[in-house]
Amino acid sequence: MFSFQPDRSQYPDVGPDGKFEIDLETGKFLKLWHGPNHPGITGNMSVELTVNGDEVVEGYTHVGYLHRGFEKLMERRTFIQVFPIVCRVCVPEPDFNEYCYAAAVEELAGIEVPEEANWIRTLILEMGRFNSYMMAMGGIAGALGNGVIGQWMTYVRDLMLDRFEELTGARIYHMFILPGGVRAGLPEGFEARMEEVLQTAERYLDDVEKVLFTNAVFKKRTKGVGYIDPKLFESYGVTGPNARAGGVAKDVRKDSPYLVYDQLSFEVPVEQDSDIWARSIVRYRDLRLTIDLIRQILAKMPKGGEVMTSLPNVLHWKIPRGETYIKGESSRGEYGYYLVTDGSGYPRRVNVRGPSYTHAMALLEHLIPGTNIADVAALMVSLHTYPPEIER
Amino acid sequence: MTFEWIHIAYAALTLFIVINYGMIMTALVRKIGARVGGRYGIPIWQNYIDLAKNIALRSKITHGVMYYLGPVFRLTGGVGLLLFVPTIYGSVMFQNFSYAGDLILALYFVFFGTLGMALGAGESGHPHSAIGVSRGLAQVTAAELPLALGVYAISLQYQTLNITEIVAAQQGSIFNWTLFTNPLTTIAAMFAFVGTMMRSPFDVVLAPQEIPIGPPTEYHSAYLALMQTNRVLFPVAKVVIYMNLFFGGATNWAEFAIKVFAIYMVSVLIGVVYPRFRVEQSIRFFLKWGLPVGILAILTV
Amino acid sequence: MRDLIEKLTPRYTLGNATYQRADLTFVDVTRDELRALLLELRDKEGFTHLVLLTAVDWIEEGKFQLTYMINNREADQTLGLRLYIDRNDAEGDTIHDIWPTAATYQRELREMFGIAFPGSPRVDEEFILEGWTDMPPYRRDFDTLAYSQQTYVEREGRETHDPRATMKHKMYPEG
Amino acid sequence: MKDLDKNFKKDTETEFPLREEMRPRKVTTPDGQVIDIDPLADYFCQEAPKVHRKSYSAIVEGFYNWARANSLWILGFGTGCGAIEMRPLMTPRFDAYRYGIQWRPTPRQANLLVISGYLSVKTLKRAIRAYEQMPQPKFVVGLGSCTINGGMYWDSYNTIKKLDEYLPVDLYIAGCMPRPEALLAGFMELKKIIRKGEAEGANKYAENFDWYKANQKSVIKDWDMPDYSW
Repeated sequence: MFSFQPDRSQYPDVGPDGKFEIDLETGKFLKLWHGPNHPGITGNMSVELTVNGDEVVEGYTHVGYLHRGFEKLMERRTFIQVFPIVCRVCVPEPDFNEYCYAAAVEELAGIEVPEEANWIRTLILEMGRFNSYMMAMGGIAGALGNGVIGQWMTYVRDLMLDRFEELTGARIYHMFILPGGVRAGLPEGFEARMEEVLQTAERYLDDVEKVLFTNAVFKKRTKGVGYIDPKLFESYGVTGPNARAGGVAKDVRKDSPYLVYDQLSFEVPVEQDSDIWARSIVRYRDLRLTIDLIRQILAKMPKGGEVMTSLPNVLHWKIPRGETYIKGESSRGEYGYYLVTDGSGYPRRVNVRGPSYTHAMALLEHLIPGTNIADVAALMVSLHTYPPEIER
Repeated sequence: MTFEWIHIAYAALTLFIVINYGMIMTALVRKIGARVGGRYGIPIWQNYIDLAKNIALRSKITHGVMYYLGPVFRLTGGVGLLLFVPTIYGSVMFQNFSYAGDLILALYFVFFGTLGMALGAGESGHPHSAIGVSRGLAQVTAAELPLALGVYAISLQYQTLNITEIVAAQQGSIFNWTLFTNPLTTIAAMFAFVGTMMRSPFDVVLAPQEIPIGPPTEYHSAYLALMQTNRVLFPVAKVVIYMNLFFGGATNWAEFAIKVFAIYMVSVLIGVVYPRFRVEQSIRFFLKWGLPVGILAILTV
Repeated sequence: MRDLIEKLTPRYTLGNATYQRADLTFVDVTRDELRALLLELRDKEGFTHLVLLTAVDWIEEGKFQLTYMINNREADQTLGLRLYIDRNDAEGDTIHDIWPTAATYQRELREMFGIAFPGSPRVDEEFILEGWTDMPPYRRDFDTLAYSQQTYVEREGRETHDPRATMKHKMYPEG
Repeated sequence: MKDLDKNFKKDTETEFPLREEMRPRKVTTPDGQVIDIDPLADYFCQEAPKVHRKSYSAIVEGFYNWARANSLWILGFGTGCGAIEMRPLMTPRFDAYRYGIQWRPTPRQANLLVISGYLSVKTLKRAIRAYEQMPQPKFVVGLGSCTINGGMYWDSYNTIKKLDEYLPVDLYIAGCMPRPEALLAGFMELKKIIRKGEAEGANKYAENFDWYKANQKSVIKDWDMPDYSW
């Protein structure tokens, strides 16, 4: 009898556990590497895919292309010498490293930070979050083939980098938050110029909403794709926007307020669908929230006071034995520093807990089987992973 | 039509004009795309420099005979398409080798380049090429269906398979264009047009974020130069067909330039703000929207 | 937090608790009880989120300290479980079936500290380093500068100043 | 900064075993034939690179060099943190497309390899392969202090300290990280070098092939690819 079903005898067999028995030499599978030299990969990492037709049956993340051995290098440096290299752990949002490291050192050494410095730190972190989300918005549109959003977003990010430059003197690596406070206060007229940038950003974001979030093709490509079961959030350590897209309002800023977040009023945006669409829209709304937070901070913060406490002689600075863990809500999820000191002038151990560590490894490997080759890039970008914080 | 040797010189001249026009136009289109993103864009003569650069590269590698022939076939498709279609209506010089049944041959040439490329890229042995080829063939087949139906409807409408006669029937007033006399056919064919221009949302074949960059992954130096030439020639040749069939043809080069640019911009304007479909989504799209419109066009003729 | 530790103390041998902050506590545990303790904390006490798993090399004492940091979001409490294992014959128990992400941490510890985790998936595969034949680099006795000098060619003309001597010279030129 | 451990000796004895998929083996093809496969010999081309002479005519070579200089296709391979400043180059503020600079996703179509920052050993291996796959003439730009002398990572065990030991570098752009303006200035400088006909890195690589390979192999312990992969 004639059947519309294709002849499946040439197709690979499914094993008893519902998975394929992958034997490349049968010729039924193809090994396909995404990365490290691949435009669809977020940074220098690679995903090793085994595909059967257009379907991906297995995927493994490979990292280590960016490994510099930071945690080892920090053990060789005195506490103040660590400070210039910490920010280089994560490129698109370096300030979290500075804050977490500085806060950990301050806690173990018992240093008090002036109130205004805390406000400026919060401002810097929100500005960094703004930049990081801008990259993510451009990335998710770019992964689905819409390059123009990336152009706009990078332009706005450039404007924000100008404000960073005005405040800190550097575009990417600011080295601004150091143990004891921040390097300087706000320059004259900073608020007005910042407001200009924020307004431009809002204008562009309105356009993005029109072009991206009402677009039928975008909806079709993202809705229902890359679904993460909210039950898996705890076991896979999902935090940040990825969890908020699945209805769990996990946000360190709210759950365990640090710096001055308890003095700011905000609601964490939450979506329910837990697919690529929900993760994109959560980022978009979070970006709006960040703009609002920057305004609040600039309006509420004290100005003109002390921003730096005097440190002990940093050449002979010894911190007694102890350990601590400092966390904060980065644009990708919970970012943390685990610092162990042993009474000498050097840290005994610094461990960086980047949110991508769980998102890009175990979670991505769990999500990839069963997706289409075309969706892998979008899936990865929607998880918003940065490889340097996985391997340091 | 009697054949004269001078036709070959005339055809070469057409080819020369169209290639140069294509070079400038595609650069202009890229500039427009850049302006949407807020950039200044490439210099208008960048395509020439890229071409010269690619020819100037010193080392070439090959993967076999078909790998050589792929770009050649592709270019043949473009040149053949152009040469068997009257470029300028009513001009002896730019009539090319148009003859009684040229519409069928044109349809064949539209597909010819893709097939040749598939063979060549397949031999390059890169998985991205192979995936790109299978995607490309599947999508082009689905996308060309409405065009085939549209062409059928047109030949029913004008009772001819000769493009020159079809153009002749559309002369006189703008309302004689197929666009107005038979809008359904035009819509059906425009589905095919947008679908085969390799721009978003139907550019999953090239998709740099997934299979960088599809079939031409392994092509470089002079092979790439050949393909670049085709990339500026083939779209223009294809647009010429659409222009002749649906938009009243062109009677002089100025009209040609404006019409080709306008029709080309249809796919560009759609492409610049749309993400791309997955391959099965785009096939479904053509079967769901393009095909019924095409069938309807035939029924209503 | 003190309540929780006191509640657990009769059933588990918990040593040496450090109350670092109101929301951060460290406590020593033993290897035999680790698994039961983690399961109880996860299922009954709401510590459902594995924040990190890492090691500290106490080379002077001949021990590795494994830190399992778990977090209870509702109560806003973070608990660090310290487990000391022997440095020479370093071996830990895998917890990848409790938290699948732990497999990644264990792969890293295997590679960077040389701590074995029998049974953990893909634990012996290369994770970050490629073609590494030396001792695991995060161990304290691995000297990264010496390794670097012996492996990589350096550009001539690089000057390294000892910060102490330089600062002393700058601030007190007379000595 | 901690002192150097004088007693530390690097392990130079242990050889890294050849990866399993690279070992010679017997394979049964889908149609039942049994064949021997030696991946290193069968999957790759073994030929060494050739020195490609310039054009005989100086005018033609001059024209070619002008075309090469004005059509720089960069391989989109972000090897390190410098990649983040490459992105603004493609976008409205800096727009390098104005100068004929474009990004290509595949090494076959690129002729400028930008090493954007430090190279870990694992990435160095990929960068070498990408470089060798590019068609001649090809150019390398080292970006950031870390490609020049190690920069911030001068004492790291996993990053190379001097890029021109491993790949022929035409130009360095200093800074940590260099700003987009610096990158643009660097590319302009590279254009001048190319137009003068001095950017012959690929030929230098072919001439000193053994030296480069020896350097590369002294760093990459698991050398499981052919000497010249293209």
